[in-house]
Amino acid sequence: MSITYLEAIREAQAHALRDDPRVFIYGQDVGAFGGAFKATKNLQKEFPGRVLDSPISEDAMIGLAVGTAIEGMRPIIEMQFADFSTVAFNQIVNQASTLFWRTNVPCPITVRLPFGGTSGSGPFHSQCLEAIYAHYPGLVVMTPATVEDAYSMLLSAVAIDDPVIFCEHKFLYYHLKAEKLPSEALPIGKARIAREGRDLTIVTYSAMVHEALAAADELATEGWQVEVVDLRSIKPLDTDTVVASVARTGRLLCVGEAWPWGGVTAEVIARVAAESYGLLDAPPQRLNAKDTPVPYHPNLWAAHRPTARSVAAAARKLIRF
Amino acid sequence: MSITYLEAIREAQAHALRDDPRVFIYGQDVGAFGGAFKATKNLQKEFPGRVLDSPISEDAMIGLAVGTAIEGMRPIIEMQFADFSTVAFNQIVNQASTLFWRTNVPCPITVRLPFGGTSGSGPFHSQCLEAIYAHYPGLVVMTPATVEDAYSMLLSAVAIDDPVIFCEHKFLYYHLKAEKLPSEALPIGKARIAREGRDLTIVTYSAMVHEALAAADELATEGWQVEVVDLRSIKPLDTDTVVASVARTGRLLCVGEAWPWGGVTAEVIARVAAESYGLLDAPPQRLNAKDTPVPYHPNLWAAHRPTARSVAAAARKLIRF
Amino acid sequence: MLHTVSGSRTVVETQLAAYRYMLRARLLDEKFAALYRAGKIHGGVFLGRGQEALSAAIGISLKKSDVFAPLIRDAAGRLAFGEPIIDAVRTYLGSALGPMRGRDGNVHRGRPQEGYLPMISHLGAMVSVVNGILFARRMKGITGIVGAACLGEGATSTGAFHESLNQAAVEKLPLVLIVANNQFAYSTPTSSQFACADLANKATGYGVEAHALDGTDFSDCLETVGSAVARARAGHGPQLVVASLLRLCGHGEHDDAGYILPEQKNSPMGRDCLKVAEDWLQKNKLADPAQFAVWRSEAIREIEEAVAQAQREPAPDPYEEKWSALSSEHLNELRES
Amino acid sequence: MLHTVSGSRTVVETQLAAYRYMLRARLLDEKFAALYRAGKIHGGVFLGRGQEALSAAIGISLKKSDVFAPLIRDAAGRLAFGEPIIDAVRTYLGSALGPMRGRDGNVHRGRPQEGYLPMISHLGAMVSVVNGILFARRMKGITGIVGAACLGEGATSTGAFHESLNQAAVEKLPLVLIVANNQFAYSTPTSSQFACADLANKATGYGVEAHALDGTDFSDCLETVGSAVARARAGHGPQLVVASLLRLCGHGEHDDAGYILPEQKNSPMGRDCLKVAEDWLQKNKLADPAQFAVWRSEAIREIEEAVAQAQREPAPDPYEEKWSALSSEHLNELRES
Ligand SMILES: Cc1ncc(C[n+]2csc(CCOP(=O)(O)OP(=O)(O)O)c2C)c(N)n1
Ligand SMILES: Cc1ncc(C[n+]2csc(CCOP(=O)(O)OP(=O)(O)O)c2C)c(N)n1
Ligand SMILES: [Mg+2]
Ligand SMILES: [Mg+2]
Repeated sequence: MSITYLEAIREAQAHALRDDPRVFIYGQDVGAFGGAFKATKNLQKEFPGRVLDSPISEDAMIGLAVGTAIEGMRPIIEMQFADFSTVAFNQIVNQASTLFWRTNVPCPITVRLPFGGTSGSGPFHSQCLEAIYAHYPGLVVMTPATVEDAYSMLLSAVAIDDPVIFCEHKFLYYHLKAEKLPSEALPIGKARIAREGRDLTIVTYSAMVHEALAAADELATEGWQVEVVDLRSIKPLDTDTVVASVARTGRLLCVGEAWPWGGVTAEVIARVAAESYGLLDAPPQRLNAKDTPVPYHPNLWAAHRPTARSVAAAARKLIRF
Repeated sequence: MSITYLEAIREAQAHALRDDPRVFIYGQDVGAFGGAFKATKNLQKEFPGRVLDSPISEDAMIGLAVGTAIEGMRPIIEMQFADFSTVAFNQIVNQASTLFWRTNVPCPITVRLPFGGTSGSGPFHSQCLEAIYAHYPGLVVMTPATVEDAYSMLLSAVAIDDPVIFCEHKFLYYHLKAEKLPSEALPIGKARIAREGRDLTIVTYSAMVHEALAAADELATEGWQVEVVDLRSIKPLDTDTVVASVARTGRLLCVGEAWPWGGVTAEVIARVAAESYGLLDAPPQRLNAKDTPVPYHPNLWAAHRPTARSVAAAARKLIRF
Repeated sequence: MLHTVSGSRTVVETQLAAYRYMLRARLLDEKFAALYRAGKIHGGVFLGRGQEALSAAIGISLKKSDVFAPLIRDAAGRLAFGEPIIDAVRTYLGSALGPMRGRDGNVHRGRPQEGYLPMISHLGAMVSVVNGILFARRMKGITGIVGAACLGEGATSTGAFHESLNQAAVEKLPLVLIVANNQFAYSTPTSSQFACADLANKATGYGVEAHALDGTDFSDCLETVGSAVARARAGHGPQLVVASLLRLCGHGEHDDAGYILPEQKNSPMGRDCLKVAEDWLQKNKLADPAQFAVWRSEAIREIEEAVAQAQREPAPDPYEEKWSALSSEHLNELRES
Repeated sequence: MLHTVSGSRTVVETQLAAYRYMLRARLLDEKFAALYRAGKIHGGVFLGRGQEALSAAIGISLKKSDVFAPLIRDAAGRLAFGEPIIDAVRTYLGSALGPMRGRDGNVHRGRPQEGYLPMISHLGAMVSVVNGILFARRMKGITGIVGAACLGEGATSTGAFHESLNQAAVEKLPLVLIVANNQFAYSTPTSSQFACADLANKATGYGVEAHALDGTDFSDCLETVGSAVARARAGHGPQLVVASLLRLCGHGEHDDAGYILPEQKNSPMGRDCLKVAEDWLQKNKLADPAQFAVWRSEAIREIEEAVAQAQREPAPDPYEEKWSALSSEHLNELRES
């Protein structure tokens, strides 16, 4: 048996629906149709009355979720694409994220954002919004890179008493596979050493973990041992694991698929620079997408985002610094 | 004669309306009423038909502005408070900011965001959203700290062929005064040395420039010379001036009123760490607001944001590192 | 008519109760205005002057188990829904003991776990939250409840208004959406806000029922709001209530409202609902000036006591404050920055 | 009726022109579907099958100096508004020479400086942009123009739809908002999208004029859209046009649309407007099968030529690409990251 990243997301939702009567799913086309990506396939049939189609009203979708959370429910909201969460932005950042702090009433909602670039998706079906949400207080932002994490972190997301922005990468949906679903997982907030190495640390998350791993393979053939840290969640962000890795390697490259200004890579470097300054043998570097919308044509898209090749090039330069 | 930061904003708009027939103002209560803060006082009378009240429809306000920009107009849109721009978020980040890149048609709109904390304003009338907008490609983000910059940068904002997010700080509106309006100004994208010093560089922007200057005064009495860099615009961000300052002082403290995760302070440190690593004698540090919504009660508010006192304390610690 | 019952109260009892909430709200608002002028309140003060009849009618039509999302001009409805005066005072003064603990202030108060929602500022945003509560209760099998959400006419221009009313209609939720058309949104007249002849005309386009009423007339308010609430409770889906009235004050206490025209003030719409109610109660011999005076002084005493108490209470202490927006302790980022 | 003129064309000329746009759009769409199945198009392909009559009617009712904001199912309207086939093909294939230069693709194409707006994906978002163009032209003293914006019925649930229609109504802009109610938003039926009896009922709530039409009937489309456009042009403010029809394809070519019920397909709403138009033209002796065949092969040749040309054209070159989203060169942040 083998299970994809997307199936893991479906399974996690099935699991959550089965285990907890407070869980329900609400989103466009999530019902009988099973969602634009089929992440809720058959769930409406398996859990009648608990997987519900919404109108095309992202703002009201999140508002409704918050209301149900106040009543003790644990809604999972599927945005059809992460990009459309910009329409729900106000309800996410001002309603959901402030509720607990203002009123002491928890807001356990999970907002699933199918995000990130795929070939031919263009400027409005490819965006990486994790940094936007992480900047706001009151939100947890998860960015699973593996099938196992997609599953276990989504279960955690539903179990957590706070609003979770669950960034699931569309590029990983179909071709990332695992043998089976995990029964254990690292706690949320803990990064994972995806590959060990002693010459350079690459800190990254989500789809870029795989580009970094491929780059590490490439560099291994040149004799360099690259360590890859998968952040798993970007808020909370596991500074300790990053710093410990940098202490071992002395070199830091941060890789993100999001735009270059601010964001995860800047945050990681700012933390490392503040906390483990003496440990660095070379200036910490970043590799991000280019500072334009995500292009449609595959050639442009491949150059817009970091790839194994560009990651390897940046790593090589940094190792030789 | 003396002129406030708010009056400078009004004067800049009057100037722009006078000089350029393509300019008009659209926003809630900006007409006969002159705006919630009186930033458009008398302008409707002086420029009939060119200062127009909008319905409470932030999304449509920005959409309309983009349409007029396509037709060659240069709209100034006043958001009543920066916080309400979250409702216009989609139109700002997906419509306005992508227009030129997608179509080669420029989008010269200026979105005025009265932003930042003031006593008693609470979670929804105090937000600092500059980093949110700077993360997106296609936007220029200005954060003037002085009366002179409020004036000249707003004129530049209107003149620029791209969408400008003009972050004007409500805390500076009334009590920041200048003798007269400037006839010259630094170009957009150039930071300003607000105070020279050799022991430490504080990089900051907007209202925090004044907290930093007050902290520098305090430290001067202790014998330390603190240099204060006012970024003026955070996108583009003038890395050169920052790096040159850090080269002189060897120490960097970044101060921002926004939330701590990501944002301007992380971006500045990431740039400095990458480009002028050898120049630092101590780890670069950040001071931001706390990671919660902005509190209502003055006591909490004063502790939530950085102040001269907390800036001085952080600077002192860094100097002694 | 005096013998019809609304809930367990007779109409007369309801009217008398409503009047007293209106009066207390008016006096409470006036106290806040005075404290604001005295520099005792930071930020803004927002009054419901002229809207007390409508607001009280909403609060009084609801049961404790219902849901209520008031807006800035709903001091009367809040009291009628059961908010103690001290909650309002503590919130305005930022007391650490208030429901918002000094974190949020003035009209941004509530107790969500009691179905009483603390508004965020963004207009229209509370309606879908009410929908959510109603939706959840239906999922849990709780029936016979109603959710009331208040808006001004200006807020009907928001996308949030539209999405949430449509959502309620699609889900046939027992939502009562009350629009107080007080002729202005801040300084903006209705002519710059919408172009339909009557806001109640919007109902057909959503497939919901509509009710129009004269917001200056407290009997009409009680009757019409009461029946809208009853229709929602009986399963007839969302109800749109549109009240005509005039804001008898500035947008906030910083605003002298010079833009409100004398013609408007002198029109029937400009009547003070509190005065109208008093006249009606007197005319119908349900109360006399002496009684009004007693009620007034009782209310003033209550308010003064609450203010005195809140003023003695501790301000929130930044050193004791847990500076975290998350409920999950273990997910807080501990690093101070 | 044959002698009435619409613009400078007779009704018959208009009908014949409309039919030919419909036919070309259908064939163009089919070509895109074929290229998609052959793996030649990345991303999605979205067809207007069943909506060509409505869409062509919109394009044909507009003048070059008008404004047009089509949506995903408007290949016919785009052609009728004057889009060359090569623009569509280049955009789908990502050619560097297309109007979007490979930066954006498929249905996201247009030339804003010619009043032809390239949609962003976010539903409802283009309407206020059309408002802006109309608003600016009015400020510049340009009169007699119209702006047409297309939406699906699903998009009426967005806040953007509401804010922009209201905005147009308040400003009395010559906006024609055409809602194609094709019974589904992706897989979602209208019952989960709205609760009003008829979407045209929304008009009164905005204070705008409404028009309903049968989207399968090309004569009705031409007449009704034509008169809505004429009303807007004549200064009667925004016009809401609601067309009933059925989507005769999947949401995109990846979708088999198994959720569309046979009853729906077999109902009058499920008629193919292209077939209806052909029947009508034949019945009225305006064209015969031989003529249809000629038109068809002409269109196919044109399309094949465009595809062949675009396939020969250079793909965008990342090394030549200016990686900057700003028009102001001097404000670009030069640092590569
Ligand atoms: C989305 C949004 N935009 C702008 C504002 C600023 N604002 C606060 S109250 C107000 C006027 C509201 O008018 P109306 O809805 O008629 O209510 P009223 O004050 O008349 O009771 C405005 C524009 C806001 N709170 N939310
Ligand atoms: C704001 C927003 N939410 C979700 C989507 C995803 N989406 C694209 S098309 C579509 C269905 C649109 O249905 P309708 O408006 O009826 O148009 P149709 O496809 O039937 O022509 C959805 C949900 C989107 N594009 N924009
Ligand atoms: Mg009002
Ligand atoms: Mg549809």
